[in-house]
Amino acid sequence: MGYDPQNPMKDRITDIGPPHYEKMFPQVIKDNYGKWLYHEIVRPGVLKHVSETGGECYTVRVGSARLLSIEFVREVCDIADAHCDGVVRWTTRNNIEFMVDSEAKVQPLLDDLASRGNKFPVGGTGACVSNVVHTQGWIHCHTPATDASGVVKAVMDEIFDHFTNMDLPAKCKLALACCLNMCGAVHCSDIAILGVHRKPPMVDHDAITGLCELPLAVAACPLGAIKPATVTLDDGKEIKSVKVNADRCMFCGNCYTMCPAMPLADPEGSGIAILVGGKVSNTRSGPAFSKMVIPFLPNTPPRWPEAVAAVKNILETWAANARKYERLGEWAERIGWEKFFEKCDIPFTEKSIDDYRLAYNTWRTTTQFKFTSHIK
Amino acid sequence: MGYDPQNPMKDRITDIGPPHYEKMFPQVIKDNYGKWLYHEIVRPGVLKHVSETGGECYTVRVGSARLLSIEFVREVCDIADAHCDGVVRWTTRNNIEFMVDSEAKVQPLLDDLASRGNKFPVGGTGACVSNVVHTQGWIHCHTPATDASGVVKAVMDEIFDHFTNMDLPAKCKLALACCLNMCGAVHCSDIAILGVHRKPPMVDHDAITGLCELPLAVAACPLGAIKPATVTLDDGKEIKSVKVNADRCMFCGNCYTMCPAMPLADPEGSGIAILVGGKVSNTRSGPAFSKMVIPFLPNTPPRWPEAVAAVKNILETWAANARKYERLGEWAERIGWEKFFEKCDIPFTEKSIDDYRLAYNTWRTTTQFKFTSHIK
Amino acid sequence: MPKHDTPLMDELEKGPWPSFVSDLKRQAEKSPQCWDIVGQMELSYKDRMTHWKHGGIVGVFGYGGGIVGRYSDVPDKFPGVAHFHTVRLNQPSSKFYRTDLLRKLCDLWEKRGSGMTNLHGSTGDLILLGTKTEELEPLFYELTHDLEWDLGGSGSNLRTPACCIGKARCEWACYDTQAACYAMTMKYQDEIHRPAFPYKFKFKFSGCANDCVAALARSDLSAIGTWRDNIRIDQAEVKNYLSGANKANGGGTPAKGDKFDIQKEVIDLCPTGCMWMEGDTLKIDDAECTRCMHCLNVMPKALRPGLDQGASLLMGAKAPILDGAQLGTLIVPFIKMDPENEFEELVDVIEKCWDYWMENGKNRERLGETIQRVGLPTFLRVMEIEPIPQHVREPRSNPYVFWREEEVEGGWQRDIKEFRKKHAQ
Amino acid sequence: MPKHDTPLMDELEKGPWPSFVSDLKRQAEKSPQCWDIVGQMELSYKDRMTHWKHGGIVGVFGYGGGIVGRYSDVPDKFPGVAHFHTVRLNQPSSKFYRTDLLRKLCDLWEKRGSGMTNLHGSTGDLILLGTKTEELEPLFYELTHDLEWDLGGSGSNLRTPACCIGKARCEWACYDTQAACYAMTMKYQDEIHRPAFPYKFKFKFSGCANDCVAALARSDLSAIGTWRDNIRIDQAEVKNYLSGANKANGGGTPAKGDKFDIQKEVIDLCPTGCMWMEGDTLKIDDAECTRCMHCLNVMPKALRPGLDQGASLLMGAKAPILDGAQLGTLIVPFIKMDPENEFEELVDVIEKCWDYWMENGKNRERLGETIQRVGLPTFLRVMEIEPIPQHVREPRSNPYVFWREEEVEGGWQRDIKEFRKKHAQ
Ligand code: SRM
Ligand code: SRM
Ligand code: SRM
Ligand code: SRM
Ligand code: SF4
Ligand code: SF4
Ligand code: SF4
Ligand code: SF4
Ligand code: SF4
Ligand code: SF4
Ligand code: SF4
Ligand code: SF4
Repeated sequence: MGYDPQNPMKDRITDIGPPHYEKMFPQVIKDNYGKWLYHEIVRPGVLKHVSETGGECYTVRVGSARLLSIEFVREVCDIADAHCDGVVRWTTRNNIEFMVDSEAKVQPLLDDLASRGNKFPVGGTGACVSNVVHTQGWIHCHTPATDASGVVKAVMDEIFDHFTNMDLPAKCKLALACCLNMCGAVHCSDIAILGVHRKPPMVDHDAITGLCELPLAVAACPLGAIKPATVTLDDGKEIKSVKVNADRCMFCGNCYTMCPAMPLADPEGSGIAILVGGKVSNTRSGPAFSKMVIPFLPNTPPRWPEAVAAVKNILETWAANARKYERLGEWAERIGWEKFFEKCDIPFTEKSIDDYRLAYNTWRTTTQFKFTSHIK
Repeated sequence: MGYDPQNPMKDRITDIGPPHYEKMFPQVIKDNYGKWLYHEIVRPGVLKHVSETGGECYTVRVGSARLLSIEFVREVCDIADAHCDGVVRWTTRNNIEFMVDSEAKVQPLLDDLASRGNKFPVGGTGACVSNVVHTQGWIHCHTPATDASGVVKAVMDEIFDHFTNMDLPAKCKLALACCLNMCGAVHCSDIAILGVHRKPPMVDHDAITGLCELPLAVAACPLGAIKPATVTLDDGKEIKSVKVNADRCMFCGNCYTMCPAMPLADPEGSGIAILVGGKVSNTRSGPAFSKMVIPFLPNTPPRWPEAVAAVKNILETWAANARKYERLGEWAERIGWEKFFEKCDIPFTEKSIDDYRLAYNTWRTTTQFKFTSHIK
Repeated sequence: MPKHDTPLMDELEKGPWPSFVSDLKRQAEKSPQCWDIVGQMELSYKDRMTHWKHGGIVGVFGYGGGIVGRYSDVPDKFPGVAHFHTVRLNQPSSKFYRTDLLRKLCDLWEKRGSGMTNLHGSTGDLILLGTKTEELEPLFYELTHDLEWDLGGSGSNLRTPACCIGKARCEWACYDTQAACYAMTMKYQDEIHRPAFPYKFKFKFSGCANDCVAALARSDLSAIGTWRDNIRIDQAEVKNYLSGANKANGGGTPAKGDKFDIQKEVIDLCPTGCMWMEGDTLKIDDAECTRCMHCLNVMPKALRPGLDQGASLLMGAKAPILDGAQLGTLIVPFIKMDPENEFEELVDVIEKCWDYWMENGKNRERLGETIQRVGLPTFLRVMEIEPIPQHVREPRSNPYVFWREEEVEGGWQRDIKEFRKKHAQ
Repeated sequence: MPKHDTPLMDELEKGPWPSFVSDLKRQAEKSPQCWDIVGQMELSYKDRMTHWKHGGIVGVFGYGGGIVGRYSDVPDKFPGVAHFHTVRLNQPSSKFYRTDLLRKLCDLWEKRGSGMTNLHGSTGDLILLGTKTEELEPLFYELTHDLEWDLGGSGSNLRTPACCIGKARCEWACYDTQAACYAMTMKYQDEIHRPAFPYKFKFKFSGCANDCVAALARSDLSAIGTWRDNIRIDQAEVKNYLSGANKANGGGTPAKGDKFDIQKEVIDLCPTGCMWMEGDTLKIDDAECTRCMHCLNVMPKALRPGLDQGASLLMGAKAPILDGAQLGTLIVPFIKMDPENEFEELVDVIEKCWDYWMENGKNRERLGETIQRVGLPTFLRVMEIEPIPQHVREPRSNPYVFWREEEVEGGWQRDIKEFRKKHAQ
């Protein structure tokens, strides 16, 4: 019984997968599986689903920091036990959903949640800002150009009211990724916060021999900026290493992913870019990539005021100007990106002009444009 | 006086440019230059321009074969002398315009033109098929994959009524280019006829030494399909030449442009592709490239029935289905290209799927599509 | 481990949004290594840099995925996080949990790890954040034996599939996303746990075109529910919207104007313009509808998906490293998704695709990059899928067609000497 | 030269469209070499192949352009076209001709060439089609001396600029296209006649966004007229459209429905949605207008371009060889086009661009390809043009930004040993 370090393969169980989802369902979900007729959002954070059986499911959605302790999870379990017959779920954007099977159970649940300080903010439904899909940052990853949890906390504190009130033209999906690997849906978000490097990798010649296969490091660079090189170490030893042609580097970090002896991160060099106007759903205009509108903001922990202000500004400007159901990118497309920059009062820089592989498709090849303050 | 072959540089005049345009103007144009107020199309082929001076200019536009003899040009001059105070002009699409300064002069001019057989078809204004912008073909060029003048004649004979009647939803601009060099605006036309090769170049080893610089021939190929090679001629002599990796060839013909010893053209291999939906004007939707909807039709002189039928079919289907002012590409975009293929009853082939440099941008990255007969 | 002085971290305890710092501190009372998490984060906040080293390869015997190795680059200062590996667990489809199971998991992680988690990772795994190498095997043993739960994917593996809530609580699911997600997770346990691919591969399942699991943006294969017959219209409920008895968008977009205007809010926003009113009857020309979901979203009580349901399969979505981001490309416009036959049609597509990609994909080349490299026509050919216009947004505009020799009358072999007889040099 | 038997050619004498074959035969009565043109064409129609050889380099002394060499590959059969070179002439701007000049040209070409022409070539030159090498110098002499007319461009030269009819007979011209075309043609005679570029270069001038010389599709530099104030509205004429007194589109699109519907035909088709009716008054929010010309085209009597006129400059359009076709990219959104100052602003842009391209363009690289290779940001920098959002349709979506060292605080030089002090390996 129990794990035996002397005999690790004894009784080994593998490939059993996750617990079966059906075993996890509350009764109201089991009874009405596939039978739902329609839903309503009775107030921000509270959904009502009605089934053809007459069954009803009320869902209370609460924001979560995603970086959760087991103490916190136990508290969630306590709540679910008290109100939801011992079931809780997480959404695809890291919110927590408590479900009850009658309207009468909603208010007690809300009261309980409200009684627990700021831990369970009810919201995140309908035309609000979503919780931020985000990544590890300085809490767990080796390649970040910025933190994740801290930036998200700073941003959400500032725009909190748009999480708890459905006062926007449409849903606004926020995401953060701490490096260009973009773990998350940053590349297709209404507003995305992206960690970016701006200094080419250093080469740790002393360590490279043991750490990397040089041909892989060389091949890692999509722009051929890395070449094999022979270098002389402090102790006079000649070794094979690599050198970086800094002028060709676009700071993608792929070399570091392949070779730990080539770190990029830097307190001044690394920071945040803001991308906007992406979308995943196929509604109306179809899925779209986020576009880079602010190429760089500094890392200013603990509260990242520049990034926070940038997100808030864009969010509020969109909210004040867009039409009903118009996602941020749909708005920008309708008014034209020159108007977007003007209305948001964001300085335009050459960095927003694509010069990568499919760049030509983004250049303006028509005389159709609007006169804005950009044209002197 | 006169050219002296013994002394070619004597009295040489160079760099004097064209005759000054102002010297070419008729009086009504001179008087109203920059003062025009509005125009009307009083009937197909007849424009009326009204100036703020009260001046009026009536223009009669006639189709032309573009390949013109001086006998024909002299006949044009006769007409211009008789009716237009000795001035005539050509349009940017190779039509001829006769201008008169009063309504009274229009009918006599029209009568004169009509009396000259089929040489002066009046039309080409407003919502009609344009004259075909075209190229040299077998009359003068060395790289064509099809003829120009003959195909144009065959097509225009068939859709002639749409040149003389404004019975289309909008303008329909036709173009033909006899090879991928695309001399003309084939790449941005409502309907384009394009000569295409489908066999890789032969290498004329016997001739290549004198005719080409081998490194240029090798460099000519955008896909690296041409490599230096040493070959043995019939007489046993070893020479440096090139060889072609046929599987990588996309038949662009650039190698032949750079090296006359690498001909591509072939009676079966070469033929015609049809591209549609391009446009140059910035009206409404802005300029757009033509898209390849029929990748190949055979060369069948003298009347190219396949190509003629294809053009006519697309033209008529568009005419029957589009909205007022809707150019062909605007129509196809609105209904979706799957519907275009279905409505025109054109078989879709993989050849219409882009796999070149910016291909990804043309693939469908949404679930939005229409169910057509293509989906079984 | 002692508490560190963390003025920067402490700042993040303020404000209305839940504070991960407060949460970390709360856990630290029970799991003292958490003080070192806070401490090292504080140092990162001061240095404006991560203090984690490039991950080493750690794992459990027989598995090539599921654990992400992680070591501190300041282990002397923060020994509690010297090792700080992540454990990824296959989450139950659509992430419902009974509390008894969750509590067991908490107990396990209290014993074997830092006590910190992510519910959930961006891919969908339940993530246990931070443990030592020596804890991995015991943890795995207890996880499988006591919780009957398994690890997720990492490395060049199939990653844990994910799905939207679908039929469990949504009226729009056009197929059973949980069933599909679970079936594929179980069928491909081997691919999840043992690296056999050129690079990672991700499945995601959304029940309709709203795509609530963002599949189209971030999965090598996404299945998005759709239908091929007509939208079901309840004209009585349409009238209730017109009268204001029903709230537009289920009440989800109250901000801009409250009086419902069906022309502005629905008909004008339909991307295909295929809707119109005849009196107070709503008409849809379904042949023109692209099932974008907008009208159903705005009038959930009146409009429902058709009954002939299935899914569209799109392939190749991925983040931008290195060729730029890709959205999924539509490969199979419509496929039946039948739990009864164990998703046979889907499985066929998956395996054909894998066979090709495993043979032809380069090292660290995602499926989408392979498709871009060989070209969509070639990919369709190997997938034995007939090319149809639905595969493209628009036909090609460049004229650079790759003809194959067998397609060209007379083949490619020609005799230059014959040619020269007719064409003098 | 004898008449050949040409059954295939003869087919093309039928039908309503003017027949080039009949025309060739007519000319052949006077210029017997034309029988050989028809004869060789007949052979091409039989062989389904061209019978022209790759053009050799021929020309007139001191010029590196204007003549395109051409030789038959069946000269024995058709000696009349053994040599068959093309002569390109600079056309007068917008192609008005006095008949006396044209007749002189006909006489010259009767004497010195085949008697066949193209009025005009696709670039815009007047083309004399087919003559012998030995005729070139005399022809050039007589052309310059007797007709005061010069050759056009070919090869890696500036090509003969072209323009729309503009102010000569169009109400919409926002600058003087003829003047601009002529001025540039004269200013750059040297560039037209002597190859000094990496590859060909084309100018085209359109007076408004209708772009009647198709500049945007096929010129390395296009100037398209536009305005920066408000569309002039004559409300009385608007009412005449509403009443049917004025014909929509000047009567040019009668086919589909004759009753004018301003909402459908104008307001709904405005790409920016910036028009609306207030009663029978038409309103335009000009700040949102992108001057696409649609509404002016439909209501020419009521709407006119604003008065603060100039042009947009777009660069880099070209045919697909080899990277794929390009449309012009907007480089200078608005520039004054002033004949009084000899188009100074335009000339500045042209010469800055040439300086850069001549230095940096590769052999046979069109400007558009150079811009693609170095990137639009770099091109704008060398052009000393401030990057503005008007340069793009949309901002980049990939995150691959090239920062320059001077833009990054602290520069790029870092000491790995310092780094290691804080971050253990
Ligand atoms: C719970 C969740 C599914 C899950 O399996 O967890 C979910 C649930 C619902 N979604 Fe969603 N969506 C969920 C993530 C998404 C995502 C994915 C994402 O955010 O990463 C998307 C695509 C995002 C994008 O387009 O960028 C998404 C796009 C939509 C849309 C389309 C909105 C649009 O117009 O573009 C709708 C329709 C609507 O709200 O009108 C929708 C509608 C709905 C409905 C109304 C479906 C229903 O009838 O039950 C649910 C409540 C919506 C609400 O909260 O306003 N859901 N929904 C996800 C909640 C995430 C969260 O905690 O915030
Ligand atoms: C004569 C000519 C200019 C010249 O310098 O020679 C010319 C003359 C006029 N054009 Fe044009 N266009 C001329 C080539 C073009 C071209 C270039 C081409 O065809 O290669 C274009 C752009 C083609 C494209 O978009 O693909 C062109 C796009 C237009 C448009 C835009 C139509 C649209 O909705 O897209 C208009 C506006 C209209 O007709 O409503 C226009 C309007 C006009 C007007 C009404 C301008 C005016 O007020 O005088 C003239 C008579 C139009 C008619 O015939 O219907 N013209 N026009 C050219 C006649 C060519 C021919 O012989 O057929
Ligand atoms: C944990 C997680 C972020 C999070 O906080 O949620 C994550 C963390 C890492 N990702 Fe990721 N990725 C995570 C979801 C994603 C996603 C989102 C998704 O799956 O929906 C993406 C974008 C979608 C995609 O796959 O393209 C993503 C795209 C990447 C990439 C770029 C891959 C590409 O082809 O472009 C890399 C780089 C690599 O593979 O070397 C990467 C690599 C990494 C590594 C392993 C770092 C590395 O360079 O080796 C990170 C380990 C961090 C750590 O120490 O904990 N991660 N990664 C997510 C996995 C949790 C889970 O299993 O649920
Ligand atoms: C005569 C003309 C076609 C016509 O029948 O009208 C023509 C004829 C030739 N063109 Fe052209 N081009 C002609 C206008 C064009 C245009 C249209 C335009 O200028 O508006 C284009 C597309 C626009 C552009 O420049 O991109 C054009 C794009 C080409 C190309 C491809 C260039 C590219 O960068 O993609 C080539 C190939 C080359 O330069 O080697 C080419 C090459 C040629 C050559 C010289 C053949 C060759 O491979 O060397 C042809 C000589 C034919 C002959 O023997 O008469 N021709 N060529 C046009 C010039 C007449 C004139 O001066 O008015
Ligand atoms: S986005 Fe980059 S830094 Fe952040 S978790 Fe993913 S790989 Fe790590
Ligand atoms: S960061 Fe990217 S571009 Fe720069 S050297 Fe490394 S791999 Fe190359
Ligand atoms: S399109 Fe090709 S074949 Fe035709 S004239 Fe131009 S270069 Fe010659
Ligand atoms: S035709 Fe084009 S692709 Fe083929 S060998 Fe010649 S240059 Fe290369
Ligand atoms: S994707 Fe569709 S079926 Fe799935 S939860 Fe979202 S709205 Fe419902
Ligand atoms: S689903 Fe979309 S396309 Fe279909 S009718 Fe509704 S709004 Fe129109
Ligand atoms: S481009 Fe504009 S100004 Fe020039 S002729 Fe055409 S409509 Fe008139
Ligand atoms: S010119 Fe075009 S954009 Fe401007 S008001 Fe008229 S139709 Fe609208």
